[in-house]
Amino acid sequence: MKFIVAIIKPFKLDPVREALTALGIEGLTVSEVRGYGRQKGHTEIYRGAEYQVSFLPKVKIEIAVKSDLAEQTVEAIKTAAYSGQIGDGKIFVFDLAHVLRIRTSETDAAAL
Amino acid sequence: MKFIVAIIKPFKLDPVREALTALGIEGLTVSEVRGYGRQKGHTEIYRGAEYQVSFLPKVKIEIAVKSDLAEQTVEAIKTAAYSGQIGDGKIFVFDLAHVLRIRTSETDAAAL
Amino acid sequence: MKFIVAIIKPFKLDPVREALTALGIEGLTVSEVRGYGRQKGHTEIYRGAEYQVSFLPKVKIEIAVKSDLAEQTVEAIKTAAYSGQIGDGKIFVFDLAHVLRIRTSETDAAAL
Amino acid sequence: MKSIKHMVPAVLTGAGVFAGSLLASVAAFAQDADPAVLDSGDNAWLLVSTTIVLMMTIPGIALFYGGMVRKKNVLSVLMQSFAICCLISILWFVVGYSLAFKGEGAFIGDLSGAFFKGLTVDSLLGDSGPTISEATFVIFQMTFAIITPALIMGAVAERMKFSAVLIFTALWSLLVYVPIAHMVWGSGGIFLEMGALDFAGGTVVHINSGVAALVACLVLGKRTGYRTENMAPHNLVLTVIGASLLWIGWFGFNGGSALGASGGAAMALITTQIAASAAALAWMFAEWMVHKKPSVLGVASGAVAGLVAITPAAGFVTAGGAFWIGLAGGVICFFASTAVKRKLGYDDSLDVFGVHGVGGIVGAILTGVFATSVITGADAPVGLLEGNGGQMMVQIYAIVATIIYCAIVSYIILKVLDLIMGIRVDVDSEREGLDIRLHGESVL
Amino acid sequence: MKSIKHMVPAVLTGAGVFAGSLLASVAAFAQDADPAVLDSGDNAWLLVSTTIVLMMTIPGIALFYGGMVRKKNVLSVLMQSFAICCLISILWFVVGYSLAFKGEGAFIGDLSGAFFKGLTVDSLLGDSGPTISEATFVIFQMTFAIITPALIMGAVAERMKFSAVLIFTALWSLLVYVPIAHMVWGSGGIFLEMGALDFAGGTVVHINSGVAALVACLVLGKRTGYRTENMAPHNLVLTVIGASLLWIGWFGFNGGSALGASGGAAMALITTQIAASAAALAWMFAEWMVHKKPSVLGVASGAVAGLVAITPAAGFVTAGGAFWIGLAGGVICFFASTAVKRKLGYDDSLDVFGVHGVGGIVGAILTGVFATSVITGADAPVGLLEGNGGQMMVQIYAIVATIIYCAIVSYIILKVLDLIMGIRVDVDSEREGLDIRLHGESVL
Amino acid sequence: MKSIKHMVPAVLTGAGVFAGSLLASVAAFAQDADPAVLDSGDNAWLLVSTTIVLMMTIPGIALFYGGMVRKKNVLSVLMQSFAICCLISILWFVVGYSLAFKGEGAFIGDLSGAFFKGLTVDSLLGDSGPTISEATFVIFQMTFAIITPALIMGAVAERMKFSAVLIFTALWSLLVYVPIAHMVWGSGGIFLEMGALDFAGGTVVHINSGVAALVACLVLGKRTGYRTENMAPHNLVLTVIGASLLWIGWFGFNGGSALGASGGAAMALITTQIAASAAALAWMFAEWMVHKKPSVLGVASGAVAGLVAITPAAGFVTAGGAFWIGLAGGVICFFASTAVKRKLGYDDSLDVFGVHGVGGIVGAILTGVFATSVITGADAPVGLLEGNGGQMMVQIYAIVATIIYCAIVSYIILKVLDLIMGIRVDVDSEREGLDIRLHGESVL
Ligand SMILES: Nc1ncnc2c1ncn2[C@@H]1O[C@H](COP(=O)(O)OP(=O)(O)O)[C@@H](O)[C@H]1O
Ligand SMILES: Nc1ncnc2c1ncn2[C@@H]1O[C@H](COP(=O)(O)OP(=O)(O)O)[C@@H](O)[C@H]1O
Ligand SMILES: Nc1ncnc2c1ncn2[C@@H]1O[C@H](COP(=O)(O)OP(=O)(O)O)[C@@H](O)[C@H]1O
Repeated sequence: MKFIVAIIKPFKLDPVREALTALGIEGLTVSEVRGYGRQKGHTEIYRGAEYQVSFLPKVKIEIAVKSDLAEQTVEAIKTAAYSGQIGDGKIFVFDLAHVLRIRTSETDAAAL
Repeated sequence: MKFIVAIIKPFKLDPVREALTALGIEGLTVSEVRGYGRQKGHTEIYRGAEYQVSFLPKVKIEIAVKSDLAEQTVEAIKTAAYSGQIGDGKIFVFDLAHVLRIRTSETDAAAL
Repeated sequence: MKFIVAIIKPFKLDPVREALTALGIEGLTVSEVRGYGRQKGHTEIYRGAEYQVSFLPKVKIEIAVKSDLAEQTVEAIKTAAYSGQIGDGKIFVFDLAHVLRIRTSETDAAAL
Repeated sequence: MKSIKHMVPAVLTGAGVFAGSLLASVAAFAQDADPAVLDSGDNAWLLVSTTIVLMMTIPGIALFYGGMVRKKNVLSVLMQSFAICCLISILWFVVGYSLAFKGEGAFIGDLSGAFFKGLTVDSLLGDSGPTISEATFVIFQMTFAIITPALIMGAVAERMKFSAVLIFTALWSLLVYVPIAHMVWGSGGIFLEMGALDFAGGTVVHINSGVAALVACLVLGKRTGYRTENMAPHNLVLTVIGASLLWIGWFGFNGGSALGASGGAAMALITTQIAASAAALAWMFAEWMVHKKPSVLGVASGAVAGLVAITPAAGFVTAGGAFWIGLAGGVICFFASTAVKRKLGYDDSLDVFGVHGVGGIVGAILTGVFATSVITGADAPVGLLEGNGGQMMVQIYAIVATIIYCAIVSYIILKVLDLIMGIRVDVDSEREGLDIRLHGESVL
Repeated sequence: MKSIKHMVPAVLTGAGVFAGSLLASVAAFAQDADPAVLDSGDNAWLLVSTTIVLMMTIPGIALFYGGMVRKKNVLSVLMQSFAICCLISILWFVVGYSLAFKGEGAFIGDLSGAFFKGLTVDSLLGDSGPTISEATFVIFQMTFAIITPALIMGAVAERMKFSAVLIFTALWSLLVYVPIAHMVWGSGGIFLEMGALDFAGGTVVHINSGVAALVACLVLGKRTGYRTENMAPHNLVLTVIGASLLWIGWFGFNGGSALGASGGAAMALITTQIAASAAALAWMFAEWMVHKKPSVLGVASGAVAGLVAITPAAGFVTAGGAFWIGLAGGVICFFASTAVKRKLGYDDSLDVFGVHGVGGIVGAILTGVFATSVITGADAPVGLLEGNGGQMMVQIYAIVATIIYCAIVSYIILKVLDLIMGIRVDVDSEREGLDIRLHGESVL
Repeated sequence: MKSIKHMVPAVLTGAGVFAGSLLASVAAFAQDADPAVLDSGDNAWLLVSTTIVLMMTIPGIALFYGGMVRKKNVLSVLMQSFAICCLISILWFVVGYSLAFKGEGAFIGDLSGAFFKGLTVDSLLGDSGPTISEATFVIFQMTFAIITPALIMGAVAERMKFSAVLIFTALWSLLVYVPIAHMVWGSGGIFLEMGALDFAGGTVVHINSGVAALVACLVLGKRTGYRTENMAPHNLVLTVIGASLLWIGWFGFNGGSALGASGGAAMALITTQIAASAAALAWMFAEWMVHKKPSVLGVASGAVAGLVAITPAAGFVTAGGAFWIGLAGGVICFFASTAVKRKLGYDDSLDVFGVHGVGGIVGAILTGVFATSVITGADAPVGLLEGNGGQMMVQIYAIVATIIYCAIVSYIILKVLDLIMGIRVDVDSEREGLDIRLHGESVL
């Protein structure tokens, strides 16, 4: 199994989720993160004190999938999250050793 | 070493932490995430505009453990996080290459 | 490639980011987490009701790097995040199978 | 009216009562007095008092309570205050005002003023001298009728059905608030006749709501996870805003109860300020000693406790008296809401009983101690310290009778509702939060 | 002045108009009347009314609106209310007050009082009897001039340039608000002469802002992502605080429009309270039936709808009349802001048209129905229910004329500004949020 | 009293002073005057002013400051405002009022009115004509005594021990506030005798708090991480609410200082509004030019700067004068709080000196420029523009003397406290936040 982590722009979350559902992926986990990269941040000024805000709001999506689905999943995310502008984000793929569904104790592929 | 990631219901955090402490696990990291899966979300309506909220609040627990403790740890989490209802969550297990404790520069098993 | 996850004290984020930039690392992702470990939490009391707050605010940094940079990266984080007090945190290193930059479809090392 | 010197009978009865008897045309002072005429300054002050007492409920209580619950329930708490404000306003119009202030019954008024029948822009309060408009009195009193059930909701927060909240509020207002208000302030009311002192509603508003709150949280049962899960207040900034607006509004509550922009009203502001401050500091230092840290929740709670305690006394005591009343209110409510509550084990979510019930009782008793002819202008001794021990007995009688009546009727209403419709949400709703489950909304 | 009985002509014109004519020295009652003298009680009430009407904008509207937008835009919304308050204050001083209330024109005043020329601490409003200071009237009316453009901003929230907001506000205030205010309240104003009833500004403030809001959101276009992205309110706690302060402040808005601390002012507080409550409950129950859950946004919106609807009627109807006006306002605005809006598809971000436009129209019409001599003290029948059908026609005429004038001029201003400078931010700014892009700030 | 025409001596001394001298029974106008009698309208306005000036501190200042600090310290800031309010109330009762307003000393009053000795519900302010209750004056002035030390706390936010805050406040109030208040407003006070103009407390409240703030932040030292860590305001929504409530409350601050619901009070509201608006726009546009974006923190800060600047002048200048004072206050405070502060390098966390200190000085000087007989009704020229250059000298003398006295005594108090108990928290507490470390609470 593979574990896919994608860092995307926040407003791309809904399109990505829809693309994944279309692929038959039924579960994923999302968190709010801040990203630092090529995309420039912005400056905030409060009474003359400048703060360089270099971290930008991003969304992290985590999806565990069967290995044979991994490539398609990455492809689907890439397409849905693409805007062509700097800061679109990255997709990371990991090997996943083991999965368990708490409710049923099913494991591995059956648990996804 | 193994790195265990569990997605659970928020109100199960305390029981899970207690179960882990009972096992002798002394460290873990927690974050608030939102999950999408079989468990249905809910609808919010603001002046007639309906928003389908399909992401539900979940808690993510991350624990690095020695390989021989991994199975017990998964078992403990499963038991403590179990409610039997849809949405109880998942446990993912990864291989962990390397660990370092910042304060002491201890590494790997000694750093846990 | 390696994927490095560091749990550090919040006020060490800026120093760590600067240390990494100095190393030529151009991207990283940050999230707010809460950590449980050797460092003691605190007690809050509201009208006589005591709540033991055992989770402390930490920052999680995630960085994907080429394998040959991994050791230097870990070293840089360790140095910048070090305060010598309990709770300084941990660094975890994972194998990273695959990376993709959404904007350009570059993969692996080129995507970092 | 404005001058406290003319209020001799009020000394025995409280300004509210005085108004009640005036309304009922008891022509006590009418003999050689001038005909009643509107005093625009007095009326202005009462219009303002009305405005700021309304502010005590929306957004005062709403925020004070909203900040203390968990985030998933904050909107449900605001919703309760807001909807109660609306519901009671309509009820007051339909029958509430009439049943509380019209007629001569010992226990309740009559329906002669239902739907504000007979109320015109020219109706005045009382028969002689400079006075306020009756319409002003009607809406001033409406704001008191609104805040009382809104206060109760703190005890049942995070677990009561919203439909049950509405029905309970309507029934409780008519079956408990209105009769007690009549007994204390209405013409012919028994506590009035008896001479119980309650300047601005210590009995009617605070003891009443505090006791009903205790009964309600006992009938409803504890919150799921009480004492095992973390139920820390999610945002005390809201609570501090709420406490501040309560304090501000209390100037209208107590100051307006002088029924005019008199020196007596100004003195009531002073006693209110001193008691609130003394109580806040008392709670803060008590907490500092017992729990090792002074907290903003503590100082705010203490201020409210002091405001509650001074309510029945505000127009009858000196600033010095107010200081002692505040001090006692602060310390006693602190222990009631912390150690004593923990020992007894009931789950009064936001300590309505510990602050309003206990503070109200402390205040009502100490009114009997510190009330003084120096302020009221009475010829005879007034409080215990002036040698009139009898006043204490009257005070205690009124307190005990109110507690018993309120507890019994509140209990019956809740039990009947629980049988008919169920008053508590299910555990899943409690877990997910009332905001989403009952109202389909959430705070991000 | 204080006594509604002396206001016979006002019955036909609204208290504001009355003030206008007094200001203009129409010596209607001066014949055998006493010379004008300041009544400190009336003046006190108007000073307070001014204060709390200002509070309706900052922080009232600011919070009411701020809570309903997405977090990334909350500061931009607060900024609009705050800056508009400042800008209009200066404009009012320079020419606004004079153009609205000086001179005898049918459509607009003159410049004789520009820069408050001639205003002294001794200037009084009107020629005879107890009255208020002209300076009081000047600043009381200033707060009305402030809130009206601030209301409009709800329709264009989350996408309008701040520079365009400032310029639009200045132009709109001078070209739309000031003339309409003069027509309705100013000496010689056509609606005044016609006998249109508008007690506290239903036409001038609410229909006016509601119509301009609709035009503005149509000219500006929908928000990026409207109906596809989640635009749920980010923090309804702020909205509830705002709604509460609006309610509180409306006591000054309507009560102050009696221009004195009279029984009429008190009655206006009562009608305001009843209408707000009835409308809030009406919206809440309608929503409960249609959408299955009662929401705090609903009950708060309903209260505002009721307050809008009662505005033109507050000093002309009984509490019973207020109840029906509130009920109608609540239900109709509910459907206007939900089903109807969805069907028509325009993006009035915070429903300024659905609440203020529609509520204002409902209120202005129903004023013609429920206005009664019982309250106004008129000798002849006043509203439709008393048999005076003609009043309805006058009301409708004033409504339609206002809508047409306001719509056309608002449209022209916006189109011209759009051509010259562009009034909408770019899509990236909308995406990232106006707080950071326009103001360089953010809420954590 | 109400009529500014009777206030000729006040022209030279400020209304507060006038009250002081009345209190002290200087029978200046008593000769052929009617005996003093309570004017209910005037008293009503002062009761309201008291209420809203209290609102300036809780929750006004609390929120204005609370929003500007980091989230981990927000409760500690609210705690300071709230506890200071309580502490000063008690001190004012015990000795503060008496030392400030009783007796005839040049520098300080006496103890004849300690514990409000001699204050009854019938005590009036002054000897003749319509007036207010002394009790009203007592509590009105109390709210000024409360807000002054609460303002100082902005400079030491995020790093001062709470115990030190309490002790410093008590000492500073007695050793600095009370003497300065007496010198400016009390009978026999030197600035009063000298003829310094300070309508509502520019010197007593703003210069005083601003200077003490500067001293305090210098003694305390910079916050850990100042200029290296991100110290951006965590929630400017709170700051905007706070600024709005400050503005609203300032109507009581300045309007109430007319000591009656007069045309003069109304005019003070107008000057207050114009100055606040002009300053807010001035700051906003200056910022727009210098930093490229207009910010809501800027516009709110500007409004407060304008309110500060107009305080000493509010009852002495025309709306036009107010406009220029506001403009100057806004621009100068903008530069003082940004470029100048950065250059000098001190860490006045929330710019108390830059806004209140600098704004107070600008206002006090410009009062000497713009004060006019048109408003005060004086027979002789008043300000510089009328040709009375001497007034400027008097103003500057009072300013300089206040600065010197305040700076020295504040410094000594702080240094002594630092020696005895330490006034600053340790670095770990600063890092983790004062909310958890000092108060055991946190905002989620
Ligand atoms: N080496 C990395 N490790 C972890 N996260 C990264 C890395 N590089 C980029 N990111 C994440 O991806 C986001 C987008 O990267 P950025 O360089 O701004 O744009 P792009 O991906 O279009 O080149 C960053 O904000 C950060 O969250
Ligand atoms: N394939 C997946 N990858 C990552 N997270 C998942 C995946 N499937 C489920 N989850 C997480 O687990 C949570 C529970 O899953 P769900 O399907 O709702 O219930 P259950 O685990 O009881 O079958 C989801 O909310 C989501 O956070
Ligand atoms: N086994 C673990 N797995 C995951 N996270 C851990 C683990 N142990 C510690 N952590 C994280 O590291 C943080 C610091 O650990 P702690 O034991 O408090 O101090 P130190 O690292 O100095 O020994 C914790 O708050 C937690 O977030």
